[in-house]
Amino acid sequence: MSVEEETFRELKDVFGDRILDFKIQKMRVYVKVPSDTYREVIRYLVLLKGIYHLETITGTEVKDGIEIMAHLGTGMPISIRTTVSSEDPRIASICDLIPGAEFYEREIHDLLGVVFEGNPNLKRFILSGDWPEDVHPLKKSFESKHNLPLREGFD
Amino acid sequence: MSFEQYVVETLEAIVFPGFIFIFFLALFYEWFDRKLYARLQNRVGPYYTGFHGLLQPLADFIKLLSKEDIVPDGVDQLLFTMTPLFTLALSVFAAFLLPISSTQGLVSFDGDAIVSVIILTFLCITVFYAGISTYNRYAIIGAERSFLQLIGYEIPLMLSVVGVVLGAGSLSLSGIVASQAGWWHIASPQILGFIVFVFAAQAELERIPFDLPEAEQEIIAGWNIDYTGRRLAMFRLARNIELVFLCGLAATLFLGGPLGPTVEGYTQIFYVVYFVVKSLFVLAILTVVRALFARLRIDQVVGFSWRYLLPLAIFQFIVVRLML
Amino acid sequence: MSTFDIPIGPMHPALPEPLLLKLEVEGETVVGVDFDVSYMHRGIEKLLEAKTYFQGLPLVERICGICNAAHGLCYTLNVEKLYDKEIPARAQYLRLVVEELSRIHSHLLWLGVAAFEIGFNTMFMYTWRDREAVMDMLESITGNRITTEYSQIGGVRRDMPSNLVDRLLKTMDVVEERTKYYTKVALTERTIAKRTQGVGYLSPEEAKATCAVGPVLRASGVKNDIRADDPYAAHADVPFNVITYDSCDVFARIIVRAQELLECVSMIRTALRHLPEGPFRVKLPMKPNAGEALTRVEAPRGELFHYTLSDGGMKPYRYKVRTPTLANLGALRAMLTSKGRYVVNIGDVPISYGSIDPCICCTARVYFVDSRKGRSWVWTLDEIRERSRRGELLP
Amino acid sequence: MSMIGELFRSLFKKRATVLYPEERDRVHLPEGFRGKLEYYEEKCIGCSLCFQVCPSLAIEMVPEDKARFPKNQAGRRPIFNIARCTYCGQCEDICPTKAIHLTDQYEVIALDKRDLMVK
Repeated sequence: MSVEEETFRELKDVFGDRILDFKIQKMRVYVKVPSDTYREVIRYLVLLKGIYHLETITGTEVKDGIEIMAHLGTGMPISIRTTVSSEDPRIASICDLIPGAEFYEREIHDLLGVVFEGNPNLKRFILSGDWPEDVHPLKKSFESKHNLPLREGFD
Repeated sequence: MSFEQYVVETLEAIVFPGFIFIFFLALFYEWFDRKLYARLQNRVGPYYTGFHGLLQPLADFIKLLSKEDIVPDGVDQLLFTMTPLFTLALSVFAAFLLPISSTQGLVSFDGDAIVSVIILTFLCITVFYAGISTYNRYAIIGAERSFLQLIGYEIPLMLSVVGVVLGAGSLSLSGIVASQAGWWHIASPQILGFIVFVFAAQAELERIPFDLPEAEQEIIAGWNIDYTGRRLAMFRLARNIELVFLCGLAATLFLGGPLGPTVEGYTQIFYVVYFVVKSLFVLAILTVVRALFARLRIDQVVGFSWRYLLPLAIFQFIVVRLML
Repeated sequence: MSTFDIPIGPMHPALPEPLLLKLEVEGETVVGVDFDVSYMHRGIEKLLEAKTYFQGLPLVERICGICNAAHGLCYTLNVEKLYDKEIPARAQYLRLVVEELSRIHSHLLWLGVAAFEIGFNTMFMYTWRDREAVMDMLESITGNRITTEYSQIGGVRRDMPSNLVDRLLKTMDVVEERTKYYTKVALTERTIAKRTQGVGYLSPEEAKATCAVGPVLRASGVKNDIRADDPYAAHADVPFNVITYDSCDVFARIIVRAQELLECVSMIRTALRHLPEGPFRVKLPMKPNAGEALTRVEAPRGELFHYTLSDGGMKPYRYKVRTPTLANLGALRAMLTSKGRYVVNIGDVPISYGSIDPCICCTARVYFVDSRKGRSWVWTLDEIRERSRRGELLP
Repeated sequence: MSMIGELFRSLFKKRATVLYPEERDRVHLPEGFRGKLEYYEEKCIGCSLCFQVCPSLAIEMVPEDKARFPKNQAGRRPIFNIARCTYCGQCEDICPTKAIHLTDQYEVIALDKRDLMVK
C-alpha cells in the first residue's frame, strides 16, 4: 500500500462516490470530481490535512468543456481535476483558502475565459492591455492567423 | 587701474586660473574619477576617445550640447531655464575662490572660507529648485531627498571648516594657506575634520553612498530627469566644476593648498602643480569611497550624519579650541 | 496624507525585464502595489501546441534567458515520462552536472544584480567577472553559453570527455574560493547589512499562504526543496543538504543563495567522481504514447512546473509551464506593502523586487505569432514601416 | 569597508575586460561551439529530416535535379536561412550523413538578408 494509494484511500473514504475516477502514477495522484465538490475537496485538504502549497491551476480545453486542475502539496502533489461547460464556464474560486491561487486563476480567466466566483480582483493579468475582451487565445477554436482589432483606451 | 593691468586681470579671469582652465581641469577630474573607479573594479573605463579616453568627458559635453533641448509642457518656465545657468554660475564663482596659481585665489577677501561653504548650500538649493520646477514624480522625490540630505551633512561640513578657521586663526583662504606654511592642518588633530569633510563632500556631490537625489535604481535620474540637451550639459559641467571646487577646498584647508618646496624662478608653476596633485589625492579618496560602499536609504543617511559626522565634528572643534 | 502612485517600469533601469510595478506612495513609504506582467506575454503554450515534441525543446529553453538548463531538463524529463523507457544513468548524472552549473551561474548573476540594486556597483562587477569562468565551462561542455540544450529527449546530447572533467573540477575550486569571499563580504560589509536586514520581510505564514517557492521560501525558514522531496535525474544518489535561514528578509535570501552555491559545487564534485560509464543517449520514437505527465524541477529561482497532456500524436495536446517567478509574485506583494510597524521605503522596493530574482520573460509567454504557413518571406525595411503605419503590425 | 583589500589588489591586476575589436585573438572558442552552419552538398541524400526537426523554420527544401549529385536521388535539397537560425544544432544531430556541421564562426553579419542564405 504505497503512499499514493494511502492518500487516495483517505480521499475515497471522505468523499465516497463523488470521486468520479482516479489515476495513480509514481509519486502522483489524480482525482476527478464534479465541479461543485472541487472547492470542498481542496478545503478538506488545506484545512484538515494541512497542505499549504498550491503548485498551480492548469486549464485545458477538452471535448466536453474546460478542465480545471489544481495541483496541491509539496512532496507528492495531489491533482484535483474537474470539467466545466465551455458555454458558461463558472467555478468557485479558492482564493480565500490559498491566497496564492489568485494569479493562477486570473491567468486562466485571461487565456480560457473561466470565471472564478470569489476571486478578489479578476481583472486582466497576463494578456496585454489592448487585447480584445472576449477573445481567449488558448482555446482550440482560436486561430492566430488574422490580426485582431485593438481595444482603445485601456489603462 | 591701468589698461594693461585690466587686460591681465581679465585674461587671468577668463583663461589661466579662470574659466577655461577650470573647464578643462573639471573634465580632467571627471576622466580621472571614471578611470580610477573602473580600474578599482578591474575594468578599463573610457578607452576609445583620445589617449585612454582622455577626451571622453569633452565628447560627452559636446554630444549633450548638440542634443535636442526638450521643454516638457506644464513646467515652470522661469525656473526650468534659470536653474542650470544659476548652478553653473555659482560653481564657477566658487572655483574662483580657490588659490590655484598663487597663495590667494582670483577673488580673495576676508571671510571667503565661510562664503565658499555657503555657496555649497546654495548649490543644494538650486538642485532642489531644479527638481521642483519639473512636475515629474521622480524629480519631486529627488528634490525632497536632496534637502533631507542637506539637513544631514551641512552642519558637520560647517563645523569642520570652522575648526580649520579656528586652527589657522584667519577667516580667509589665503590666511589659512599662509598658516600652513610650516605644518599642514592634516597632520594636526584637524584630520578628524578632514574625514568629516570628505564624507560631507561625497554627500554634497551626490555620489554613492549618498547619491539618493539621483538614485538610478529607485527614481531613475532624480531631479535631472527632465533636463536634456544644453541644460543637462550645463548641469553636468556644474557638477564637475563643483568636484574641482570641493577637492580644491579640501586641499587648501587641510593639505596646505599650493604650498610646498619650490625652485626659485618657477614658483607659480609649482603652485599649480601642487594644487592639482593635492586635489587629485583628495579625488582619489572620494573615488575609493564611491567604490567601497552601497547606497544608503534616506533615513540612514540623515541618521549616519547626525550619529557619526556631527559628534566627530564637534569633538574636533573642542580639541582645536583646547589646543589654542 | 495624500498618496500618489509612482510607476516603476515597464522600462526602468532597475528592472531587467518589462514589469510594471504601480506603487502607491505616502511620502517615502509604500502603501500599496499592483503588478502588470502583460508586456512580455509570448504565448509559448499556444506555440508549443503547434510544434512537435522534438521541436519544442529549443523553444522551451528560450522561455528564460538565465535558467534555461532547468527548463530544458524539466521538459525532457516530462516528455520521457510519456515514453516510460529506461534513461541511461550516465545521462542522468551529466544532466545533474549541467543543471547545477547553470544554478551556479544564475546565483552568481543574481548576487551581482542584487548588489547593483542597492547601488553597490563594485560587487556587481566582480561577481559577473567571476561568473565568466562558469560560462566558459558551460560553453565547452554544451557548445553555447546560455541556451545549452544539453538534455535531449532520451538522454544527453554530448558526452563529457575526461579533459573537460578535469577543467570542470579546477573551475569548481575557483568558484568555491570566490563564493566564500563574497559570503564574507556580504556578512561583514555594513552598508549591505543596513540596506538588506529587515527589508522585504516575509513571515513564514505569509510565505506559505502566498505559495512562495525556492530561495524565497527557504529564506523564511520553510524547508522545501524539490531535489530532496521529489528527487529527479540523479538527485536521489547525490547527497546535498537543504539550506534554510530564518531571518525572513533580503539578507536571508543572500545568505541562502550564497550557501546554495557551495552546495552546488560539492554536488558537482560528487557527481563527477561517481560518473557511471555506459551510453549517454537512447533513441526514442517521434511519437510518444498517449497520457499525461507532470514534472517539477528545482530551478535556480524556485520550483518549476511542467505538465503535458498528449493524445498520441507528434504534437502535445496541451503543454503547461508555470515558472517560479509567477509563484513568487504573491510573496513580493506581501513584502512590498507596509503593514503597521513594518514600513517599506521607496529605497527598499528595487532590492525587495530583486530579492525574488524575478525573471519576467519566464512569467509571461510569447504574445502573438504568425502561424506556420510553411513559407517564409522577407519584408524590406520600408515595407515594415508601411505596414506599421497602416496599423497592421500588432504592438 | 570589507572589499578594500580586493579593490587595491585589482589596481595592479590585469584588467578583466577583453577589448573585442583590438584583442580578437584573446577570444578563444571551445571546439564544440555552435556557430554558423556549413552544408556539404555532396554528402546530402535529400531525406529532409533537418527540415522536419528545425524549430524556427530556417530550412527550406528546394527541388534539385538528380544528375548533379549521385548520392542525392530524392530530387530535393535544403537551403538554410541563417537569419532565422537559432544555432540550436538539432539539424546537425539528426542528419544521417553528417552533411551539416556548425562551425565556430560567431561573427554572422550581412547587409542584405539574402547573403545569409547558405546554399
